[in-house]
Amino acid sequence: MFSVVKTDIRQIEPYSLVAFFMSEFQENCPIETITRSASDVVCITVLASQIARTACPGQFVMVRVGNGYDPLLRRPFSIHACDQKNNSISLLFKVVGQGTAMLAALAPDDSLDLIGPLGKGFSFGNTPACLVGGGMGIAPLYFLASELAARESTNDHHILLGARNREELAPFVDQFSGLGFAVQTATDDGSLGHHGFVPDLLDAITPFAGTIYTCGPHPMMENVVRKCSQLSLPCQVSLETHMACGLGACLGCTVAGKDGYVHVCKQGPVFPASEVKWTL
Amino acid sequence: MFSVVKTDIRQIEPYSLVAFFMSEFQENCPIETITRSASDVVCITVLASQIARTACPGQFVMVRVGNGYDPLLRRPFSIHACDQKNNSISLLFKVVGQGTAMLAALAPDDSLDLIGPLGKGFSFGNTPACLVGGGMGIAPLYFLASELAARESTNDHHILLGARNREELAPFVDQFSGLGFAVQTATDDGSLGHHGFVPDLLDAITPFAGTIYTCGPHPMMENVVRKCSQLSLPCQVSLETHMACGLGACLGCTVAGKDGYVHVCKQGPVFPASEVKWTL
Amino acid sequence: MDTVTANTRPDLRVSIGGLELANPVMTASGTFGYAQEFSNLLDLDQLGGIIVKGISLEPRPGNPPPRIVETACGMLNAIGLENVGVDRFIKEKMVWLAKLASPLVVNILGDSVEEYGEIARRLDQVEGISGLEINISCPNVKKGGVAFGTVPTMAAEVTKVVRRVTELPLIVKLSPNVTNIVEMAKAVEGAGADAVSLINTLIGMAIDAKSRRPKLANIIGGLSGPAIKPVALRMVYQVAGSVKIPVIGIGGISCADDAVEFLLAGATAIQVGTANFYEPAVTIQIIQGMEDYLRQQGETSIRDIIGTVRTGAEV
Amino acid sequence: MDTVTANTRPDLRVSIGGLELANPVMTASGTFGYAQEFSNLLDLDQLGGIIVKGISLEPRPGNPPPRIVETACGMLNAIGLENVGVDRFIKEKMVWLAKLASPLVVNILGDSVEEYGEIARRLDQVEGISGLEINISCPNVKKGGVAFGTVPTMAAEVTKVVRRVTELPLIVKLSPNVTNIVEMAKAVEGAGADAVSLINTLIGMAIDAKSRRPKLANIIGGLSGPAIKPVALRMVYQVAGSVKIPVIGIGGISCADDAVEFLLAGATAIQVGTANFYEPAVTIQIIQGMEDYLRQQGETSIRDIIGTVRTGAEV
Ligand SMILES: Cc1cc2nc3c(=O)[nH]c(=O)nc-3n(C[C@H](O)[C@H](O)[C@H](O)COP(=O)(O)OP(=O)(O)OC[C@H]3O[C@@H](n4cnc5c(N)ncnc54)[C@H](O)[C@@H]3O)c2cc1C
Ligand SMILES: Cc1cc2nc3c(=O)[nH]c(=O)nc-3n(C[C@H](O)[C@H](O)[C@H](O)COP(=O)(O)OP(=O)(O)OC[C@H]3O[C@@H](n4cnc5c(N)ncnc54)[C@H](O)[C@@H]3O)c2cc1C
Ligand SMILES: Cc1cc2nc3c(=O)[nH]c(=O)nc-3n(C[C@H](O)[C@H](O)[C@H](O)COP(=O)(O)O)c2cc1C
Ligand SMILES: Cc1cc2nc3c(=O)[nH]c(=O)nc-3n(C[C@H](O)[C@H](O)[C@H](O)COP(=O)(O)O)c2cc1C
Ligand code: FES
Ligand code: FES
Repeated sequence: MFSVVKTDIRQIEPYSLVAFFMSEFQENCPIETITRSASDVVCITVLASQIARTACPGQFVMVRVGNGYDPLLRRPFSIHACDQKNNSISLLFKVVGQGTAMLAALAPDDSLDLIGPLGKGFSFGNTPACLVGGGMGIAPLYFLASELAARESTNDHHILLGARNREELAPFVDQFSGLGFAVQTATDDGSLGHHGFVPDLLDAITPFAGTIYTCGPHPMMENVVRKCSQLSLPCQVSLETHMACGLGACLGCTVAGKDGYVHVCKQGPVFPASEVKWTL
Repeated sequence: MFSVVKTDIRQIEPYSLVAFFMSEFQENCPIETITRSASDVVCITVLASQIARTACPGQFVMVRVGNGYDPLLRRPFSIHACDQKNNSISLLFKVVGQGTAMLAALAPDDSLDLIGPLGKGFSFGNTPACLVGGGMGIAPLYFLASELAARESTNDHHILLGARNREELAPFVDQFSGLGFAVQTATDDGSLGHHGFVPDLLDAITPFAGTIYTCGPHPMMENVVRKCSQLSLPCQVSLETHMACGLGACLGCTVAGKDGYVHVCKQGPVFPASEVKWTL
Repeated sequence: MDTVTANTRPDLRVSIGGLELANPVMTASGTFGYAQEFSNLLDLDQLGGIIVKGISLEPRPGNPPPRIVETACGMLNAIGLENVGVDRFIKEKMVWLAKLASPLVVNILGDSVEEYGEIARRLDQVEGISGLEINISCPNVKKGGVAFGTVPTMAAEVTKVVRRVTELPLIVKLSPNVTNIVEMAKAVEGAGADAVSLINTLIGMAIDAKSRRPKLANIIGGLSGPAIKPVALRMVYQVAGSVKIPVIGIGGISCADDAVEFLLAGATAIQVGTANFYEPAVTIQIIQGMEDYLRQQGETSIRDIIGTVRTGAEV
Repeated sequence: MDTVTANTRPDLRVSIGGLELANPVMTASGTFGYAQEFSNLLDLDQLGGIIVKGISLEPRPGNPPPRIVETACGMLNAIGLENVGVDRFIKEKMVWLAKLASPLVVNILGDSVEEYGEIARRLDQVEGISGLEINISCPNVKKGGVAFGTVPTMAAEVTKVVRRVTELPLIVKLSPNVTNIVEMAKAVEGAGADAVSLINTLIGMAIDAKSRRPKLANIIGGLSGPAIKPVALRMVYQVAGSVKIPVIGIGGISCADDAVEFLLAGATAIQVGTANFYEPAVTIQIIQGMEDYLRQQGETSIRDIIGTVRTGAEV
């Protein structure tokens, strides 16, 4: 679990990577619990023994929505939490469209058809760690934080979380605090913590000599990456794109990399910030 | 309600008919109860005040299934029961495909988007009445039977019902008996009543000098119509076709009439058997 | 650009080759009957325009059943152009239709160039008709059944003949079943069309695996509905960039955002077809949704968004 | 006809111009990567055939993002034919692919007739390649960008050039964006194709109303998925009735009944595209479903149902 990747895997031809590091499963997963918060954020926990056994923080699953052809494509969601003892994983998402609305309407006797674990998750860099999450980008960071908490003292690390307002952010703060972390917060409206953006919080933790892990809206990540490059800090970013297959087959999930295109579903979703082309 | 049509309305140009006899409504109808029997037959009762107020036996509603584009078209269902006191109507249907499966999965806090009442229902002919129903074709006959029971002694009339087996037929028998009718039955497997087809039961009630009302699988109705024409009995049939609009606009719901095509949604679904072209 | 407050009612008026519409939302031919069928379910007078079922010279019985079948996010129809014929249309339908406030456009079809001309001639002076839409998807029986809508010179010929007999605004409705839709649009523009509307249905087929029979008695039929929207939008975009006359977008439009997509692609107005069947008041919802869209975008007039899709690096 | 009991395993074998398939179910080019991507999710050796992503002479980076967008019961893609080029394909992919039991067909594409010929030449003697599929939907840069797939003579020319350099079974994959698909099929048949496959994607477009930008960076893209099935089936039916070479049906196939529809319409085999994305094991389900279908229909061989759609009054 959460293996330390020693070789620079990006030197290896992407398709042979599959055979090396990953094995994905298609599982029909009974829903254990489904909760819906005031701010339209839904958390679904499903029994998924094969996926739970092999998932690493930062990886994702492709979820089939409904049984029909509308919506047609699976939806990608990061693994928010992974409970190997109970063979379950959790997904956390916001209702933003037809697919997420349909998932939000499911009940505990329904089941979810998942493919996963997919993609390349976070790799363990220099400690201490600093996790910088914005909005629903916080979802995958919780799995990462759990792994960190299981390995080392939570005092060493920084957790910086931001959202639009207290209502959205507070549940996350509770979650991370539950793992023993001190959490620093920022909200757009100032209703919780710093009144402003979460990358601002980075200033308060410097000098810092560890690894930054970030996930959130693209402009936020750009800000984080800018600061990291100024401070010469290693930074890992988790990217989002539209995906059709999640398997590296459709070549639809492209983003511009340092040299040429990269495919988020296979070479990512987590990348060293230096591998991605930014408009800084 | 259940008006006696005096003029031969088929002499009137079909489109002006609309303005004369019908006014349809689009209603968003909260589901009051939904029950599902062992044989995949579902009964949904909804609050539909405008439709309930104006519906006649034999008329139907067009039901929107889901909110998406798959399935795209509304599904036609006969009005199975109409409770004017409680402003409710009931639909009774069998799960045969995607649309009916989705409807069967609804719950009492959901609502149905209905357009109705649509089409031309049964017209009151000479008494006594003989209702001949097969399978789900029994659904609209229950509304007709309720109206009959409200007007005249139930002793005068004949109710002949058929289905594949006891499991399918028994609930209907209970319903019609509940109105005070004596019910004669036939099943394909002989598990209830006559071992054979429901039109066979017509032989037992002759001599008969009233009106036959029938709804069921096409071959069954053909059989009924054949017997009626042999006995020179007036017969009203309720037809099914694929429908896109239910409003007389798409011209998709054609069947061959005595002279030229007729449109089931507007000129029917109930026709004097003599107006329809049969391959007897 | 004027600033728009929440109270300002955006201006939805558009003009299609002499046809003045209160808003760009019309109903597509064959999907709205003779309008009366929908009169209990929406306020017809709010519509930008109404296009009635295709009318031929003689009454037509249409195709044998089954005539329609549902497909994934769409439907196939092979109605076979059933209609009462131009004379009965004028006598029986126009009395009622003439009372409507919305402009009425009559869709016409024929098996020969002469038939098109003759129908147009009979409709020309009829009170209450604001324009004609020529359906060129029909086969030309004199030319071996090749559809008028697939050969530019044939489409131009039909347009010219109709143009000669009427001053009414003339919309030519293009078939999408061609290699080069721009060529078709240019041909009818050159022949005097005041506008083009597109797309008519894509030719499709469905088979029932169990019975091994086509699901339509006619074997093939026309595909419509949300399934075809991407093809329609692409063709509207191509045509709007190549002709000077207004373009009317049709194909799978089911909500205000769909309609807006067509306007951004260059359409001056749109027609709603299949969606009328499953949501009879959809046109009214689209008109309302267009107003909301303009407010959100800070625009005062729908005309200011036509053709404004940002395809360059301008952002 | 032999009677079939529930235990008899129906015979699913078909032959496509020298290519012998254990069953008619193949994966469509561009939707199954280089097969390895799916190897954990289904047994590749059960497939009738595998068609890999289109290969060009030089590596291609493909189009800028966004490259895909979902539509009603379908999707648009503008991948831009990203691929590693023929030499790296042979060196890096074929080692693994050559070990598969299922016949492997390589989809090829070029910007000029010469390019097609050169790619075919390089693939001709490669161990493990059972056939070539020529993608003629690409624009011919020398002829001003007109797609090879829309002009019969150009399609024939490409076919002839490839035919000259290889003895491999040759499938030509037709584009649906034409007025007359039969003409295209006949042209490539005459030029030496062993089979035709159809359809490739329909050209479509989508716009984001809010940002007023096309949803694809490339503006237009190819429409695939259940939405296009009726168009594909119609074209397969038309072509199968007009050429003597085998036809491979493609377009929106998502379940066994869909596949059977294409066989009834005259296809000898089928390819599954977009459905692989949302249901990676769909091909295996289709093979199983075809067996069930044959049992239900009392048929012993899949070959006995090809082209048996009942269009007359025969019933
Ligand atoms: C690797 C990965 C991990 C993700 N993890 C999470 C997560 O943990 N929690 C969460 O809430 N969301 C996550 N997302 C985003 C999530 O996939 C989309 O919110 C979801 O697909 C929207 O589906 P919909 O049908 O509700 O919305 P649609 O109606 O399809 O679209 C609504 C909006 O969502 C955007 N969207 C649609 N599909 C995608 C997609 N595949 N990727 C990104 N945006 C999309 C659309 O552009 C549109 O703006 C992740 C995306 C990726 C690529
Ligand atoms: C006027 C009218 C009244 C009806 N009343 C009832 C009723 O009271 N109870 C009841 O159980 N059924 C009734 N039906 C039939 C009912 O409409 C279909 O069973 C239903 O539409 C099937 O939808 P589906 O999505 O589940 O099936 P699909 O997956 O669409 O198809 C499954 C099967 O149903 C058939 N079917 C689909 N649509 C229709 C349609 N519009 N009309 C007829 N058959 C269709 C298909 O051919 C197929 O064989 C009525 C039909 C009509 C025209
Ligand atoms: C049942 C039906 C009947 C139609 N009849 C006609 C017609 O008579 N004349 C015509 O030009 N188009 C006709 N059409 C095509 C529509 O006007 C429209 O061009 C097409 O359906 C695409 O739009 P949509 O996807 O919104 O339905 C018909 C379409 C349907 C579905
Ligand atoms: C993402 C994607 C990439 C494709 N790439 C190719 C390709 O490289 N070569 C080709 O001939 N067809 C390509 N196609 C077309 C498919 O092979 C197929 O013809 C089309 O998608 C229709 O089938 P479907 O509806 O089952 O997807 C591609 C399709 C998709 C969706
Ligand atoms: S989503 Fe298909 S290749 Fe990444
Ligand atoms: S269902 Fe549309 S006319 Fe009857």
